[in-house]
Amino acid sequence: MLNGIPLYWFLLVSAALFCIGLYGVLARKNAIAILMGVELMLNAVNINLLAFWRYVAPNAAAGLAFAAFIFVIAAAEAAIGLALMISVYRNTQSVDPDKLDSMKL
Amino acid sequence: MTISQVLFIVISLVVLGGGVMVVTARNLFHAALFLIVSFFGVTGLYVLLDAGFFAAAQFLVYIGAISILIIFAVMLTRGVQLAQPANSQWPAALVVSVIVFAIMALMLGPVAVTIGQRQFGSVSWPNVVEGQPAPAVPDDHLVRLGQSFVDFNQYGAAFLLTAVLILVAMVGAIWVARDRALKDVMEERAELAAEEAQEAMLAGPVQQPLPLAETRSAEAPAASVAHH
Amino acid sequence: MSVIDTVNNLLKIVSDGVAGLVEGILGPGLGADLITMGLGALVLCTIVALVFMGMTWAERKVVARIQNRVGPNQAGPFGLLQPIADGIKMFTKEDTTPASADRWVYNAAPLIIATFALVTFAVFPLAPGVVGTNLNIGVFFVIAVGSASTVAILMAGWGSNNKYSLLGAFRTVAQLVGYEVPMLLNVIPVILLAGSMGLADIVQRQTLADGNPGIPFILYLPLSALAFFIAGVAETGRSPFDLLEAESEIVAGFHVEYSGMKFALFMLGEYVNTLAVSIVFATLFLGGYAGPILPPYLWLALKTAGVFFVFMWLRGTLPRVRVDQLMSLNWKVLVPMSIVNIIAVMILAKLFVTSPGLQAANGGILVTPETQAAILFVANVAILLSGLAIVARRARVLRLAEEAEIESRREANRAAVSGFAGGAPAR
Amino acid sequence: MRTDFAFIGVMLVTAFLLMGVAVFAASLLRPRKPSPAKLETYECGMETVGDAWVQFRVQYYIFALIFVLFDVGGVLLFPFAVAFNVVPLYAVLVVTVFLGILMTALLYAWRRGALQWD
Repeated sequence: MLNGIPLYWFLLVSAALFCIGLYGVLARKNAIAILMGVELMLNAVNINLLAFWRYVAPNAAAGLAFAAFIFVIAAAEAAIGLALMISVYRNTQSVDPDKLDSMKL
Repeated sequence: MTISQVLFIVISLVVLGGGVMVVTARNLFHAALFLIVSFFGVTGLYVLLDAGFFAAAQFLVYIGAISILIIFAVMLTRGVQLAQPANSQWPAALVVSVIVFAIMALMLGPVAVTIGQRQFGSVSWPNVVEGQPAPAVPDDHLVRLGQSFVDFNQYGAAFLLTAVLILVAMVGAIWVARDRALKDVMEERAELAAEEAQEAMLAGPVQQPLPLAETRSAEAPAASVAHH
Repeated sequence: MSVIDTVNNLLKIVSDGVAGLVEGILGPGLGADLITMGLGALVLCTIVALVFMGMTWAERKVVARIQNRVGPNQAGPFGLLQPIADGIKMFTKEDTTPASADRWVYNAAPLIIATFALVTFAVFPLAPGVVGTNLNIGVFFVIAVGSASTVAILMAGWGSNNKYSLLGAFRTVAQLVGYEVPMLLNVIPVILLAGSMGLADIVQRQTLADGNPGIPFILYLPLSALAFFIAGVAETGRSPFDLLEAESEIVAGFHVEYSGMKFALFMLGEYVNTLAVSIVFATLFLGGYAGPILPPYLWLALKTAGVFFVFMWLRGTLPRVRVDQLMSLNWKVLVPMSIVNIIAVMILAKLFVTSPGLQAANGGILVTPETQAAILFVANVAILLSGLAIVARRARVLRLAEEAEIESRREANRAAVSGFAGGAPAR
Repeated sequence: MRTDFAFIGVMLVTAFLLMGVAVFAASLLRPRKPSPAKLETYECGMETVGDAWVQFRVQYYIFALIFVLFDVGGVLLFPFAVAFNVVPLYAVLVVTVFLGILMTALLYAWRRGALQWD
């Protein structure tokens, strides 16, 4: 009983959130802001998974299990990505991905 | 309009508005706060989807943990106030994002559109009947989730791999973020090598000549540091 | 219905009566539900705010007694009106916002911390059937909402635009987030035994009933209870873990720049969080409202007051820990011990089952609940003692190594001095 | 499920409004005499130099990342804990292995000195 919310509402919101995240990843000048965009995209994915779990297969654990694994993946991604950025910052004093074009220090 | 629909629209506006502010804010700390607003909205969406456990987990993991990590990283890199929020290709990025959204909206939306021979939109998902309520959520869905985590016919292997992922992330992140910068390490190594070479020269007139590779490794980083 | 029943179910009768009254006036429907819920929320918030005032008085009085002082004694009998005087002062004190503050962030932080501290009270069962909402994920919800305070603290630190605030906020958050891990890990044994995350179910499991001896979980899991309590003290940032307010080191932590009502909201948040941790501890490990003779809500109040008394006791007696000790205690003692404890509880609870149904399903040895409690108690105490023994040995080894190092340095110094005396070049 | 959360939404709004009203009422009652000295950033009477940013230590980040990873690990244990009574005995082994890997991660951080605050 979702009281009149059709499935595609959730799908559209999740698609919009995904595209906002995509814009952030493509357009931002700061690597940490790019990682924020990635987090938005992962959230959009999770909304999708849970929406499909709720509407299509509430009796199966698949949607829930994948959503739970996405939490872990998001955490691992954030931890390593941000650690990389901090390391890059300490070596080059900048987190502008445009300037990170040399393989050597 | 039912109350659920009103709530959905309000929450969606919070989620999307927060998201837009995240990708446009000039101040990175504010961007991180808007990210939290967006996460909080997603919590509301999970509640509307009857996934209470995931709403609380979203709160705990994203708002209580990942956003803290992001704010710490913002503070550590000193890039809080950006001179310009976007890079030079932002119009192209905007166009790409809008096109991707248009395609997704076309495919997922309720309106059937025929382009050429193919029909897009108005997809019929299994178990989803227009105008009918969604099937009920079983009360023991969390128990089923827990069972699936330890059942190797379901997600037992994935569950254990998750732990391995956590281990790998821990090792990698600590290795990358460790206290000394790579530059300092290489500088130190170069100094040590140079000292050794000097000692070797002083120690005796005829010893083995240093291999070429080692001399180079002793010189090159020092040179690049000087260049910086 | 007898008088005793009426007294025992007082809260239930009052809340049902109010709900019925509202429905009678407005007729059943969404409006009546919303107004009933709003009234309930208002009453809950008011009660918590009143308890907060009482707590400040009790804490000052008790800590004063522990330290051989009198405590507040001017405003009213026994200083009972002191919280009201404090309130008036907070309301009428000038509230300065530093000119360089990030205004929105600065003003939102105290509101957020106080709001989310109050929200946790929606899920605490106060008496049978009297609960804001009986969530099936109760204890997980409480821990999750409790983590919102870290964000508010970072906002306060950043919004004040003050070096001390920001540094204090960073320290506080590094401490708070660390202690969330043992908190999470130590409710898991309770959930394993109760089979549910709902707080009402957990209380039910500790209530005396047919086939249920009503043993509180602290007797099953003393180690979990101890670790949870230590983590709770650290989570609420109270002495001896009050590094965030170490006024001798970082002026006053993240809320240096706050004054007047906004400062009062931070205080409210801190005390309400303490109250919440006390109630959670009383519910998870002491049996919540379960108890003989007295009415249930009185039992919960007594148990919560007892836990809060231990909080005050610690504050009155223990010195503040060092920041490195704080981190070591968490990551090197509490977390490993909790993980070992979870494994032990899982294995023992699977091997020694209390219901024939479970035995038929999964095997294991059928024992009475008392025996199961005794087995788990012994295992918990064994883990605790062996953990403490390891810690003590490690500490001794470290101390000996340090002493040896000092001794050898002294030796080297002596050698160097005598070397100079002899005229030989020292290297 | 969703109706269970309705009260939490109401509680959130009520608590927020109540706190907002308290701050607003105080703003009506209290005196307001700003002066340049009052609006300065508090720094024990020193003139503030620069902004609030100081060089933070990487140690803060490392503690936060260890916390994040353990946090998500702990969250995954909750569904299992709820299902504990209905899972077979070997499930305990699976979760023991899971916790063992988490413990290895902790030991790695320990050996690398990442848990040392100095």
